Amino acid sequence: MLVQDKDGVAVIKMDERLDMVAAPALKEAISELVKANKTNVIIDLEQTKFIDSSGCGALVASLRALIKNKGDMKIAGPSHQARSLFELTRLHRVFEIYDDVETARLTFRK
Amino acid sequence: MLVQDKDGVAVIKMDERLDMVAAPALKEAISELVKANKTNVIIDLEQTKFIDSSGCGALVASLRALIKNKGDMKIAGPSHQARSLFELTRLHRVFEIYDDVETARLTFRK
Amino acid sequence: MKTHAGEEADMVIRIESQSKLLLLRPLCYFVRHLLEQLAPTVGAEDICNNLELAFTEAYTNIHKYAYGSGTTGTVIIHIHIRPEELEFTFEDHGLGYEPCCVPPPNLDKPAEGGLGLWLMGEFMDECAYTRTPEGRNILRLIKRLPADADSS
Amino acid sequence: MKTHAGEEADMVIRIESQSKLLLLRPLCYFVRHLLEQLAPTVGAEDICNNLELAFTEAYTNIHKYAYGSGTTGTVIIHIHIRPEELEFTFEDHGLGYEPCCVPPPNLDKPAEGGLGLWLMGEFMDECAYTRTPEGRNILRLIKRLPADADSS
Ligand SMILES: Nc1ncnc2c1ncn2[C@@H]1O[C@H](COP(=O)(O)OP(=O)(O)O)[C@@H](O)[C@H]1O
Ligand SMILES: Nc1ncnc2c1ncn2[C@@H]1O[C@H](COP(=O)(O)OP(=O)(O)O)[C@@H](O)[C@H]1O
Repeated sequence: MLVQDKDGVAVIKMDERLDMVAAPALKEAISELVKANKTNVIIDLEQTKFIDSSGCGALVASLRALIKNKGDMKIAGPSHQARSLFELTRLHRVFEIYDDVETARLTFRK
Repeated sequence: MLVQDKDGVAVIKMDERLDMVAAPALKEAISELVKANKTNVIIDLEQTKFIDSSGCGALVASLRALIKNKGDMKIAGPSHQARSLFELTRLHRVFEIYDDVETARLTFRK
Repeated sequence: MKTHAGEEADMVIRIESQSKLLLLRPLCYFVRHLLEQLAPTVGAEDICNNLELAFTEAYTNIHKYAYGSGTTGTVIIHIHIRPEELEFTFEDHGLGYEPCCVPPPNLDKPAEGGLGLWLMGEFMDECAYTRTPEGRNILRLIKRLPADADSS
Repeated sequence: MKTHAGEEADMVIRIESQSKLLLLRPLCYFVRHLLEQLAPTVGAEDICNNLELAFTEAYTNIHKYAYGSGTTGTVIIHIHIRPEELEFTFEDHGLGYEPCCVPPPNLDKPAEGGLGLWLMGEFMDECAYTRTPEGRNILRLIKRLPADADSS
């Protein structure tokens, strides 16, 4: 996982799997960003081949924490597997999903 | 594995692992090329992260078959793991090794 | 059933260990690559993804719940590969629970948890949980495979 | 020894199956990702590569030779993770052999085979083969790990 700040938007680049191993680090990163008052966040899933219910849970928790702190969360570049899972669990209606980080970033500029 | 013919040189692109699962397919491809009298061959290892003794054995067998039929074999783009193994087994003195397929191809043109 | 490697694929693999988080990814990669080797019979990428997900959810739950939070214990996994179906069984000697009493998730109210059991049910053809009199908890997950086209 | 995931890593994993080629890659990926999870203690990428290679050679040999060409049988693998060392054991009930009678390869005359046992010896700190009176063949491969720097 890698957190980068660019023009006031934080981009969290996730690794190959967003599972119970990765979920705590994501939640921790979000709470650090909230503390630092950087609550506009892009979750970059371009490298992430696999996501499970622990990953979905961490994303829901992240979105909540950011919205509560007047920020927002966008998801960029989910794999076919991730998109299917978001659709099955109807999380695609909760998450804002973009094809890549650049497109997601533009939506924060508006 | 993927075999392509380009300007009279056959390029065999190997998959992620060159092990006992992949070795028979390599040997088979070489014997097909020998039959078709296409004996100038590049083994493209750019995608190959892991090679073991079965892989080394298949490469030695391939080189032999090609030389016997007035051709030659060059290896392109081996990983760090592959290079270390070639050095330990001294196969780096037997194989002609190049950084990438293009460089290997040029040596056939001479 | 003939596999990629040309071997008869009626077989069983038994894995026994501690229910540690450390093993989640190694086990899932094992299953993923096993499915890849079986791919001609297991079928499309989607089916492999779904099987991997069901496996992940089952192991994650045993890690999280079987022996109480923060404690791990023995887990025994069987993977049965049969011509017509794939079966995962997970056995622990922990607390046990009543899966039928776990309500399905309300998908209109996204929550941070509660999807695991439901996803296993979505992706597998059969999910059966039994607690034996000796206190073994056994979760069986079965996926029926498409009829073998190239049994040549 | 603390692992990546913060769990005590003194543990053993037991895998039992048929010595099929089909399992070579799934098993190797299991080991690779286990080593990755242990990486803070197992150490550099090179060590992981070498351990994976030794494991691959041992399994490949059992597949090829233990039950005679073209035949497979039971293989039992133990992976012991201890603070100071990693141990792989491979057990089969096949023909058995005399590793000491296998000559080392002549590296000046590249051949198509004969590297497997030698590579295991190069990459592991200990390789011990025993045939028990009941006809079990056990190959033990041990790699000692660098002393744990962050036992905090
Ligand atoms: N292996 C298990 N052992 C004991 N309890 C379990 C086990 N698996 C699931 N449970 C119980 O079932 C509930 C629902 O599990 P699940 O659907 O996976 O969602 P979550 O884990 O997010 O709560 C868990 O909260 C737990 O109480
Ligand atoms: N598990 C085993 N069971 C029986 N014989 C074995 C086993 N492993 C190795 N051998 C014998 O030892 C020889 C050397 O093995 P190895 O060094 O791996 O090279 P290769 O497999 O290329 O011959 C083999 O040819 C085989 O005769």
